[in-house]
Amino acid sequence: AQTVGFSQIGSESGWRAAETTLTRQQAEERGYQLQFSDAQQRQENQIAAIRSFVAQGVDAILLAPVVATGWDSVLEEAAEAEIPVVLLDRRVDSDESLYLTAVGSDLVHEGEVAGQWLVDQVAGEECRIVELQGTTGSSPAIDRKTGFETAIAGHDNLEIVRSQTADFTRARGKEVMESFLQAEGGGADICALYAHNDDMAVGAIQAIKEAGLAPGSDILVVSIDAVPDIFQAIAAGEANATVELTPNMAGPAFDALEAFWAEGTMPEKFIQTESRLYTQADDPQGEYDRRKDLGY
Amino acid sequence: MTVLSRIAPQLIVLAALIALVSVFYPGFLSIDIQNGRPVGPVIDILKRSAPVALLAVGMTLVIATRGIDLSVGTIMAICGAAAAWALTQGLGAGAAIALALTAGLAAGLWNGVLVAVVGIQPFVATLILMTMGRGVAQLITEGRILTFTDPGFGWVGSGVALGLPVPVWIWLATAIAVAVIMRRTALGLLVEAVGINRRAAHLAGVNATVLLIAVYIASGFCAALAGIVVTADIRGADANNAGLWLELDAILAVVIGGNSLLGGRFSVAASVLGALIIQTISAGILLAGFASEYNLIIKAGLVLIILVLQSPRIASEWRLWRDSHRAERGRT
Amino acid sequence: MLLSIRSLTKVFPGTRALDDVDLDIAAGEVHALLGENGAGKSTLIKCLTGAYLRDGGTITLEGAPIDPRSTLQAQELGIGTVYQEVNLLPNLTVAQNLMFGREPRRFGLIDMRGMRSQARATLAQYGLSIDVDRDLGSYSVAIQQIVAIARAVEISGKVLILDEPTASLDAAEVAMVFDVVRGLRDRGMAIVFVSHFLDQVFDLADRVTILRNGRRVASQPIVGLSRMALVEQMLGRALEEVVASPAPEAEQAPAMLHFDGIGRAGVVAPFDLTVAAGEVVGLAGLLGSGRTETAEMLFGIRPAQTGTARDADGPLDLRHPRAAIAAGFGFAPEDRKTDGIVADLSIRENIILGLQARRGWARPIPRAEQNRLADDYIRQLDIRTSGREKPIGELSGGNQQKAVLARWLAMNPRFLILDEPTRGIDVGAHAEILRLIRTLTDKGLSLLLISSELDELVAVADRVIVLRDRAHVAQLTGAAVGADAIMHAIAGTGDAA
Amino acid sequence: MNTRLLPLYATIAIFVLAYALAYSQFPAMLSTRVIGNLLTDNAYLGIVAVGMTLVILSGGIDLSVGSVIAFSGVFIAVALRDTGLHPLAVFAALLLLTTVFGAGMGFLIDRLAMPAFIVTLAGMFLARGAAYLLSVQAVPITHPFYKLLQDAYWLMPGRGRLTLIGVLMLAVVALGAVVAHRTRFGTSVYALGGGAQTARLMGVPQGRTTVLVYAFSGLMAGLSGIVFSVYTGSGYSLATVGTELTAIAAVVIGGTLLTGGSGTMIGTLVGVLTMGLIQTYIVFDGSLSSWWTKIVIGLLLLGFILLQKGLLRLSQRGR
Ligand SMILES: Nc1ncnc2c1ncn2[C@@H]1O[C@H](COP(=O)(O)OP(=O)(O)OP(=O)(O)O)[C@@H](O)[C@H]1O
Ligand SMILES: Nc1ncnc2c1ncn2[C@@H]1O[C@H](COP(=O)(O)OP(=O)(O)OP(=O)(O)O)[C@@H](O)[C@H]1O
Ligand SMILES: [Mg+2]
Ligand SMILES: [Mg+2]
Repeated sequence: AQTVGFSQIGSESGWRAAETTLTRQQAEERGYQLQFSDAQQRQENQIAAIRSFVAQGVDAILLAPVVATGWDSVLEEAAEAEIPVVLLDRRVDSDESLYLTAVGSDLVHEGEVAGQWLVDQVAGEECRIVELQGTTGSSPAIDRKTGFETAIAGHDNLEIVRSQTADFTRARGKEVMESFLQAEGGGADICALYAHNDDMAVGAIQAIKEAGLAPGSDILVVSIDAVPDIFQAIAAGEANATVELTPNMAGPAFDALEAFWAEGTMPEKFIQTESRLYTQADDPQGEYDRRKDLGY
Repeated sequence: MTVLSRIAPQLIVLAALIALVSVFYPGFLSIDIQNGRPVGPVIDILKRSAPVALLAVGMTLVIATRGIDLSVGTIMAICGAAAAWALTQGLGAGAAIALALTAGLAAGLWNGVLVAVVGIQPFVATLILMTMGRGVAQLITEGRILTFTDPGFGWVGSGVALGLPVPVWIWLATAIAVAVIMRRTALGLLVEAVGINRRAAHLAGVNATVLLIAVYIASGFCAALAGIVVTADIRGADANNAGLWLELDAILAVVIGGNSLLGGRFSVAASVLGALIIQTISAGILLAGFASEYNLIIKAGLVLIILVLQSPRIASEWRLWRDSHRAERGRT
Repeated sequence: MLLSIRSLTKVFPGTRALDDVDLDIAAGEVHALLGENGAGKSTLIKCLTGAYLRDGGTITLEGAPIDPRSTLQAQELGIGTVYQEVNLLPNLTVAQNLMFGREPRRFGLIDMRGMRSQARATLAQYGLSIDVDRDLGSYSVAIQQIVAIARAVEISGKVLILDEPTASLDAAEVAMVFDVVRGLRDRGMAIVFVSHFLDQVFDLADRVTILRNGRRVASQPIVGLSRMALVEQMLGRALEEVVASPAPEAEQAPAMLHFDGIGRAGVVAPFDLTVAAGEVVGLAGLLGSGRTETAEMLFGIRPAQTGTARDADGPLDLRHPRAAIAAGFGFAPEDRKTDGIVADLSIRENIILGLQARRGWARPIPRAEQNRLADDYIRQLDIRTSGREKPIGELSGGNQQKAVLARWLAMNPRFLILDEPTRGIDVGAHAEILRLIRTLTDKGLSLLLISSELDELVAVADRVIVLRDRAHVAQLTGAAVGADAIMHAIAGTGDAA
Repeated sequence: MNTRLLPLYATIAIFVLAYALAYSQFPAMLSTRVIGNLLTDNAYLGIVAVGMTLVILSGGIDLSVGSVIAFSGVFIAVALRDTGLHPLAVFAALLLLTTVFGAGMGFLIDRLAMPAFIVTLAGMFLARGAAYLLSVQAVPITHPFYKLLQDAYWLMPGRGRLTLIGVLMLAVVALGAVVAHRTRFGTSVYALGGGAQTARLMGVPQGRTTVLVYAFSGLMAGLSGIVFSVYTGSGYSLATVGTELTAIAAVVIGGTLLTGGSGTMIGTLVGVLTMGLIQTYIVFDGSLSSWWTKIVIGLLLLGFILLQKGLLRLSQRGR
């Protein structure tokens, strides 16, 4: 059987746990032996892990990079040892020749989808938006912000009035949202919330409810990831839309690897997964049921 | 009277901060009544202080024994996970809380035994649980955010009782209970003796081992309460993020409360005020609407200023200056 | 004058520790600084050497005003000091402690071998041949003290200050230290010497200055001064000395405690001991002979591995201090700084600490009761303080010792172990404490008294046990208890039974 | 001599034992590749741990180092991107900056008698905050000189690489050992750790020593930042979160007492390698889930410390 090393960022969110679970499942189904390494959010651990994979002589390496920069020399080492590397869900700024392919979604595009939805939804009406950012400095936070801003640029009726980091977490999402509500006339002046991930949105929804407002109608809620809990909120009418980031990055990655092993086929350098928009019209309860056992 | 003079510096700092934040956000002190519950930035601060204030209460005791507990943030995560697990298993809110508290006590016992019996330095002993505990918490939640809907348990985090959010009552009650127990019994004295000179206290017949274990258990218990509050607040246990880096805020609160990291004399009230000060800074940053990149620098700057002003050296310089001033006035 | 001090003043909150003190020290003299506990001797020395910043006054050295603001500066001026508590670093080696700041260097780096040999050579002058590469902390207080003295001697070019340097040395070491000091005097150095041992003062000093309550009372040559006059000037009153009165040939009281074959491998060889109610058993021996170890074993600090302890009611559990305390034992340790005081707590809290620990945390001693106890002992032991709430760490050394003693007396034990209880205590208080011991033993308290001062042993002990090389080698009883007899037994020359 | 070095011997013995156990399970552990990796991957940690050792020996602690490493990376990357300076000039400026930063913290600790824990905690917030201000995004370093540094290695037999930064780390440890054990400054550091008040009475220049200790730690953190930027070829403000705790753990495993005054530099090196060994072992095993990874790391740490304590006790009883 083939041995595949997988260097995962960590287990900081439900989404990432699901990605790990699905990768394990995929490997098992295809009869690979998966060498799993959790880097606990640290690039240095990921680099060390890849080096160890090389020393062990694995047949391929999956890498979910914690940050885009700084992979050149370790990827070169892997290339020298002729081990194909596939990037999962985030991309790197190294030369394309250093990896086989990258599987992931376009983070900027996700933000655009969310922004576009809001533009369509308010249809020209005035809308003051508050934004919950991800961890300061992380690439999803930066890209999703950029994408969203691109989408609403040129629509003068839409304006981001407050934007703060809530570290991608539920608890901070709730706390920061509370202060937004406070600062914006008890929430009366806010028309929509854009959160860089669903977890922060779920926390914020609770804050909105506790402030005596109705999330989903008084304040529109749009976020990204499509984790099970947001579908429950959408089903309950408390959230309006989410953009999917599929945790099944390993499937396409393994497909590409198989083709490469078998015939040496070089896949495309970027295999983009779909960034699908889900709204209240898309059977949220059904989506929830389909996802709830995927390890989110 | 003596208590008041002990916590006077913290009260002054708090007042100054409130004034500062009010400059950036004029409505800071306003309180409205909505749906029969008071809302306003001050109420929010009182409520949001709960985790750090609770941790600071336990941390004060640990630091009084010349120890430190880095694992409290992790213990919060474990206890939150345990409670959420109990709720998803269909147990009631009471059972969930009991389970969480038990987990906190057990974690504290683990720390206490490592420190007091095995003799590992507190920083290292609790560092071990700090790394390990998050794994334990995630083992319980299997890496996902365990959500629940139990309204009774949720009330603990976001309910209102007698006009104030429930978490406020929880930290107030804990702080008062601990302070009273420490001062109305001989525990406070014995804890301080162990913190200042463990060997001398041991030779005088103080059961230092048991006391040390007890303070870590108390810290674990406080952390469990904090874990319950945050879990109930978001109605979900987030094993990876609950209480992350909160131990540092708790230690900061204890020090801003004027307690020495070298052990000995302590004041629970001052530590809790320290927690309020930290939360006021955080809330002030949010309300003032600075960009996220500035959060850390502003916090660091304010904390440094506060600590410099409170430094014993500055205090003695100030006293010297005042005395000489008085003497001069007396002469004229 | 080599060193002159004018109008030195130092104020602590609530205490005027030094009040307008003048002091002149000539080259080539040993100047004794005397006074009761808390008179201000140590404070004067610390102000002089920059450890404290003085509040007023001037200091001149060889005619030039000096203002040392740290001990380092004082050292650079040629003033070497041994402070009252042994102030060396237990975590450094003996050689490092001794040579600190003067290490021989090669190519800018410390020359380890040179440092070692220099250290050995220095210590040899004091008759000490120990492994200089071991941590200082692994040696006894006495050895640490000699190292401290040797260090101060080496770094002092002009002035050497010794604050109670001999408190835990025995006669032979003291003689050796004095030889070195006399040699320095003859080479024209000025030496300041603080001690509560008047014999040593008469032996060594040329002039004395007496402090009382932070003021200078007198400064005079020692020749022609009587012991009585000196004491009167110190105390401001006459002293009734406790005369050595060998206990009345004991009307053999029944034994209260039996220790059978009690011992610990590598620490103390097994021995038997019985103690009767009201009896004072003295423990004599050279440095490192195992006296402290014996005490620590009996009190369960390093519990015995062999043998049993029992009283009339059956066996006693002495596996740790709490158990020993429960059995009615008490132990006032030798090293008050690390084992005795809880520095930041008040005198009151230090005194009631043991009592409170025995009662348990849930039954606090009422505040009024605490105050009464503290005030009682402050009065009885004459602890000099501005109040019972003063942190004990701010007391003078001798007064700290008294407070630790008070802690144990307050617990009312039946068997009290005192390890060098009068170390650093002034003559007045010394007499008070010996008298107190008498009254207590009359009421049935048994004592195990460890002391390097043979006179003290002779004065109060009913029986003296002599240790050598961690084994009990002799026992003197009744009339046989005498300084000479003990000395012989210690040296192994006499034919004591 | 013997008794002082016991903790070091215990540390080495445990490391060798652990390596042997790992080797018996995964023979590849003894390849030059793994050994080379062990040095390279832990170079930045080893360097920062040298500074941390000195700080801990003096009885203090420096929580700011992780943030300072991150700041250094961002500083270098931004400077190289926005100015035409040569990397060596940037390095010099950076080292000066971090040294002064450390000295400033030391100054506060000494002059204001504030606990090191808190001052350096504020320093930790400050350094990371400053990194954010320079650049929130990760900045790649493309200067050709960096390529040179990264490719500077000696290929050992068995294709293992002995890299420049790995060798630099060993050199820094040697330098640290000389500073700690063979200079007056080093002795002063030990003296301070043994008891500040006593040290002062003995004539230790407390203020100067404290400032120098933290300045040295700042210098080492800056150097470690340079090494880290060579290692990753970029600067990122979120890098090396929590590295201060890893460094402290390494120092402690190396037999240095957190209370100060006792420990060795060589011990720290062994401690760093032990941490690296744990990481490598877990990757080689490859079967642990994210949460079991954390638990196992904690348990292994505990195991090491317990073994060390046990060995020390045994050997002390033996005498
Ligand atoms: N750090 C301090 N803070 C407050 N008071 C102090 C401090 N040090 C000394 N004192 C006070 O100053 C007075 C003089 O103390 P000092 O130590 O000089 O006495 P001493 O003559 O050396 O006594 P002893 O013979 O017991 O050593 C005492 O009343 C003591 O309580
Ligand atoms: N001359 C010496 N050479 C080597 N080690 C010594 C010497 N004297 C004492 N020690 C060590 O010091 C330790 C403590 O002995 P210590 O002097 O406290 O015994 P002691 O009989 O209680 O004497 P004292 O009460 O006078 O200090 C012992 O473990 C002993 O090994
Ligand atoms: Mg004195
Ligand atoms: Mg002794």
